Amino acid sequence: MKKILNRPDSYVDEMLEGFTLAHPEFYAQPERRVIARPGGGTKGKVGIVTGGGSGHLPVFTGYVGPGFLDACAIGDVFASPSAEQMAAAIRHADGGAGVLRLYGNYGGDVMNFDMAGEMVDLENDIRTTTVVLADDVVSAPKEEAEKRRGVAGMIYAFKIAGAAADTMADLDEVTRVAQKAADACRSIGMALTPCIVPQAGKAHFEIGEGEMEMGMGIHGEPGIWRDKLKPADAITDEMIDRILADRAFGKGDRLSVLVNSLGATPLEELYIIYRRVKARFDDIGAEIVMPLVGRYATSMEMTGATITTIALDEELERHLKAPAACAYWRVG
Amino acid sequence: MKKILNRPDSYVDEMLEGFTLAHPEFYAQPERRVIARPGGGTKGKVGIVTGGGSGHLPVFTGYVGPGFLDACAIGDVFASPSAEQMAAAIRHADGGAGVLRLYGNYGGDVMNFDMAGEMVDLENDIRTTTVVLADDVVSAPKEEAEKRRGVAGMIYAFKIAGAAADTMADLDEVTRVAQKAADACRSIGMALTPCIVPQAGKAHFEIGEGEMEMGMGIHGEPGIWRDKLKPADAITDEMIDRILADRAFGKGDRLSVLVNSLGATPLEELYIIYRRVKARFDDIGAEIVMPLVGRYATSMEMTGATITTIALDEELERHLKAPAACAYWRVG
Amino acid sequence: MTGGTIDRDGIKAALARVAAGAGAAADELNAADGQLGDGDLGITVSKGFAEAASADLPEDVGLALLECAKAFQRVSSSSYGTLVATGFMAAAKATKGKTTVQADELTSLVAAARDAMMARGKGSLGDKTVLDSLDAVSKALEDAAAVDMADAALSAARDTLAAFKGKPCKLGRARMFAEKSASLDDPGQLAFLRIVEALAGRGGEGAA
Amino acid sequence: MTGGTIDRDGIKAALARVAAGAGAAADELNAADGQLGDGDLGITVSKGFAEAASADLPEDVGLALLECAKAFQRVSSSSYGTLVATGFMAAAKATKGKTTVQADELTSLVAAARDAMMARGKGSLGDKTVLDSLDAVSKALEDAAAVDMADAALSAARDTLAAFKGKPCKLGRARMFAEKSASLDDPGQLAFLRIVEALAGRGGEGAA
Ligand SMILES: Nc1ncnc2c1ncn2[C@@H]1O[C@H](COP(=O)(O)OP(=O)(O)O)[C@@H](O)[C@H]1O
Ligand SMILES: Nc1ncnc2c1ncn2[C@@H]1O[C@H](COP(=O)(O)OP(=O)(O)O)[C@@H](O)[C@H]1O
Ligand SMILES: [Mg+2]
Ligand SMILES: [Mg+2]
Ligand SMILES: [Mg+2]
Ligand SMILES: [Mg+2]
Repeated sequence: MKKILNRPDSYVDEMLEGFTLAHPEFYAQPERRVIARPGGGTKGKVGIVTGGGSGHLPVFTGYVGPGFLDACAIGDVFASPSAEQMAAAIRHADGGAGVLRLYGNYGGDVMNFDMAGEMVDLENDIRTTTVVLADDVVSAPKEEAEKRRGVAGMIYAFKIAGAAADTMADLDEVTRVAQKAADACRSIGMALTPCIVPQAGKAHFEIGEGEMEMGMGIHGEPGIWRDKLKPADAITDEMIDRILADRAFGKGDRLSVLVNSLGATPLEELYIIYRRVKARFDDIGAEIVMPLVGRYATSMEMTGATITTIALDEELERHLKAPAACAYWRVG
Repeated sequence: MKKILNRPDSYVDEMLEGFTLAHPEFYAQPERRVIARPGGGTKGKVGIVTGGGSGHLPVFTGYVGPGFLDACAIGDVFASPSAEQMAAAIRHADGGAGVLRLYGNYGGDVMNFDMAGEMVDLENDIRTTTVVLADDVVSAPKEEAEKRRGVAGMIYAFKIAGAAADTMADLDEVTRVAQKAADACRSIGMALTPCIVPQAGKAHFEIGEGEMEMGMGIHGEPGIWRDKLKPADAITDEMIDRILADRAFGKGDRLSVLVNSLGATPLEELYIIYRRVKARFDDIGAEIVMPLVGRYATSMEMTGATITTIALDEELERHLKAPAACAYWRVG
Repeated sequence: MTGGTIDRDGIKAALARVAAGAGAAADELNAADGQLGDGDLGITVSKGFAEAASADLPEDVGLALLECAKAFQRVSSSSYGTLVATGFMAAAKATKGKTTVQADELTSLVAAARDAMMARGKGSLGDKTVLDSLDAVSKALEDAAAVDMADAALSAARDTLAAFKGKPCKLGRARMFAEKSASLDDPGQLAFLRIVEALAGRGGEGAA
Repeated sequence: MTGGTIDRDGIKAALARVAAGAGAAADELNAADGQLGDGDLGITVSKGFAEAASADLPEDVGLALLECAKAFQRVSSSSYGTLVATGFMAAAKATKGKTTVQADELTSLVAAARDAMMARGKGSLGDKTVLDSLDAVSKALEDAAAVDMADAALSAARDTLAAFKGKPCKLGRARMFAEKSASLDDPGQLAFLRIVEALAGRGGEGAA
C-alpha cells in the first residue's frame, strides 16, 4: 500500500486534525468528525450541511466556508458518517432559519441523513430540507435520473446554494435554488488506476496497463466500458458526447465546466482535456463561464478525470460568481 | 503509460494552450513556450522571470500573476527551456526597471539563463540579476550549499520577490530580498512511485512495493536512502530532523511551512504529515505562519511529498503576507 | 439460540461467532461488492460485528440489541451498516423490557427488522437485496421447531441466493449493472448468508 | 572527414550517422542518466542530433555548425544539450567563412568547443564529465594522421571512461552520489563515446 499514513484506523482522524491545524481561519472540529465554521452557524441565515465519506478532499469538508457550506459530517474513507454525526453537523449549521441537507446520492448517506433529519426535528426542532446530487450521467438512464450517483457536480451546488443562503433567503428559497443547481449539473468520469482505501489495504479493482475505464465512479464503482487507453481528445469527446446526449447545449447558451482530477492525474493533463472541451463548446457556440480545472473532488490517489457541466441562467450565474472563500476555492 | 494525452510531442504545447484558455485573466502566451501576464510588464516595476521544465504545475508558469512573477519560459517536460525562450520571457517581463531571473539550480537552466542574460544585455539593454534557488538540503552538504538543487522553496521566493517588486523597489533591492528569501528556505522530498515523462514513455526508476525513497528530487533524481515505507510520523520526523540539522529553529522563531504533494499523494496524507510538522514546531516553540498544504510544486503523477521551511523575519513575513494572486494561490 | 430462549449472554456469544465469521469473510465480501459497487461490504460487516461483539451489553434484551444498533452506527455507516443498525433497532423496540426472549419470537423480530429496513432504504422485496434474505429467513423460521431454526435459516439464506441467480439487482450501487449483477450474487445477500452461517456455527463451508 | 577535408556534405553525412547512433543508444543513455540524475540524457542526445541532421545546412561550414547549435538549442536544453550547442557554436565561430576545413584543424575545433563548454558550465577537467572526453579526444587528434583520426578519437573516448572508473562525478546531478557515481560511468562521457562511435561508423560495438 503506497500511502503515507500512521495506522489505517487513524487515517481520517489524523487527517482532520492536520486539516483544522492548517486552516484554522476556515475550519473547526467542534465534535469528532464534524467540521464547522469557527464561528458556528450564522444567525438568521439558512444553514447548509453536507456529509459523506472521507477520501475526496477538498470534498466534503473543504467546502465549509463563507459563501459555501456551514458544516459537514465526515465518515471513514468512502463510508457514510453516522446519522448521529450528521445530526451534530446540522446543529452546528443551524442559525435559526432551518438547514438544507445537500449531498450526493449514495444509499448510506441518504439513509443516514434521513435519520439525522428525524433526530434534529425531534430533539432540536430544526427544520431541514434535502437536495440530493445525482449528476453522474452514466449511472442511470435519463428516465431514472433520480437514481444517479452524485459526483463532482456537488461543488457547483455547494457554491450556488451557499450564495443563495448568503442573500438571507428563507429555507424554501435556498432549497429551490440548490435543487435548480443540482438539476443543471451533468458529470462523467474515467479512470486509469485505482486508489486504496487504507482499511482495505489494497485496491478493489485493477485496470490493465494501457487500459482505461470510462464512466467509473469516484469510489471505483464500475463504469460503462473498459478498453485500450484512447488519446485525450477522443476521451474528452466521448465524455462530452455523453453529457450532451443527456443535456444539450446550443448557440448562445452559457455554462460552467469543471475538469477535475481524481487525484493522481496531473494538472498538465487536465489542461490537455480542457483544451478540447473549450473547442467543443466553441463549436456549439456556447460560452464557458468561470471554468474550473484542478482537483475539486477526488478519490485520493486514483488516476483519472471527471468532466462536469452546469447550465447557467442569470440566477445561477450570479450565485456562481458571488464572493465565497474556502481553503481551496475563492471567488470574488 | 497511464497518462491522458494525445501525442507525447504535443504534451507541453497542448497543456499550455488549455492553461491559457482556462485562465485568461492571469496568463497569456505571447510567444511559444513563454507565459506572461496578459498586460505585459508593469512600467517602472522590476520584472521577475522564472523558467524551467514542464511537468511541475503549478510551478513554473502558474506563479505568473500580480504579486508573483511577470513571465516564465517553459521547456519540455523536465527539460530546460532554450536561452532564446528565456530571453523572450525577460523581454516580456521588462518594465524598464530591469529583470530578476529567479529559478531553480539545475545545470541546463543555469547555463541557458546565463546565455539569455547575455542576449538581452546585448540586444535589448535590459539589466538582469540572478537568484538561484538551492533549497534541497539532501542534495549537497552544508559546505557546498550553493550546489544544492532548487525545489519547492522557490514558491516562497516567487511570492516574496513579487511582493518586493510590487513596492517599486529597484532591481538591486528586489534581488537582495529574493536572495534573502532563497537563503531562508530548506526543503526535502520523499517518493513512493515514479512519474512518466511522456517522451520517454516509461518511468526511469521504480520503487518496490512497500518501499520508499527519502530525499528524492523532483525529477526523480536519486535520494539518500531507499527502504521499507515507514509510518507517516517517522517519515515526517526524519524530514524535519534533516531540515533542522541544516537550519535550526528556536523558541519564538517564526517560519512558514509548505507540505507539498509531488502529485498523486492526496491532500488527506499531506494533512497527516502536517499534523506532525505542527507538533514538532510546537515542541520547539516556533510559530508557523501561513502554512501551505497542497500541490504547489509537483512532478506530474509522482507519489510522494516534500516539506519546505522558510525562516521569517519581519521583512520576509510582510512580503509573504502581501496581496498576490494567481490561479493556484491567492493571498490577501 | 441457547435452548429455545435468547438472553444477553446468548446474544453476546452469537455476536462473537458472527464477528469471527464476518472477519473471515471480509475479503470475499469486499471482492463481491467491488464487482458491482465500491468494495467496502467486507469492511462494513466485519467492523460492525466486531464493534458489537466488544460492546458492553445490558441484561435487557431490547437495550442489548440497541447497543448493537449503536455499535453498527458508530463504525459502519455504509448502506449495509445503516440497514443492519436499523434492523437491530427494530428488534430492540420489540424486545425492550425483557431479559429473555422465546425462540419462536424470532420470526417476528426478523420480520420487524425487514420492515424497518424497507422503510429506511425505500427498497422492495424482489429488488435482490438483503431484504429478500430477511424475508425468506423470517418465513422459514415461522414453520421451524426451535431445534431446527438454525438449519431453516441457513437453507433460507442459501436458497435466496439461488433464487436470484440470473436476476438483476434493482437497488443500491449494483443496480447500474443489470447484466453483470444478474450473473453475480448480490453482495448483501451473500453477506447475510455468511452471517447466518456464523450464527449457526457453520462458518467456512465455502462459497455459496 | 571525407578524405582529409570537412565540408557541408561531410557534416550532413556525419550528423545522419550520429543521429542514427544516438537514437539506438537513447534507452541506454536514459538508463545511465537515471542512475544518477533525471534519466533524460538519451532523449536529449537523440532529439538534438535528429533535429540537427534534418536541418538545412548552408555551405559555409561555420554557418552550418551554427545551424547545428541552434538545432540543439531548439529541442534539447538540458545540460548536455546546452553544452553541445555551446561546443558547436565555438566551432562555428572558428570556421565561419570557410566552405572546407582541413582535418588537421579538427583538434583545435574540439579544443575550442571544450573551452567554451568549460566557460559556460563552470566545470573543470577531472570533474568526470563530457569535458574530459573532449579534452582527451582533442589531444589524441593532435598526434594522429588524418586516416587514423577516427580510431584515435574512438580510443580516446573509450579510454576516458576507463580512466574515470572508480572516481566520483564532481559536477551536475551525479555529483550528489560520490560513491555510486564512482562505480558508474559518467552518462555524458558514455554519450560522447556513442557519438564518436557513430561518427566513426562503429556503432553497435556494445557497451564500453
Ligand atoms: N436501499 C437498500 N435497501 C435494502 N438493501 C440495500 C439497499 N441498498 C443496498 N442494499 C444492500 O446492501 C448491499 C451493499 O451494501 P454496502 O456495500 O454497504 O453499500 P454501499 O457501499 O453502496 O453503501 C447490497 O448488496 C444490498 O444487498
Ligand atoms: N556543468 C557541466 N559542465 C560539463 N559537463 C556537464 C555539466 N553538467 C553536466 N555535464 C555533463 O552532462 C551529463 C548530464 O547531462 P544531462 O542529462 O543533459 O543533464 P541534466 O538532465 O542534469 O540537465 C553529465 O553526465 C556530464 O557529463
Ligand atoms: Mg459497498
Ligand atoms: Mg460504501
Ligand atoms: Mg539528465
Ligand atoms: Mg534534464
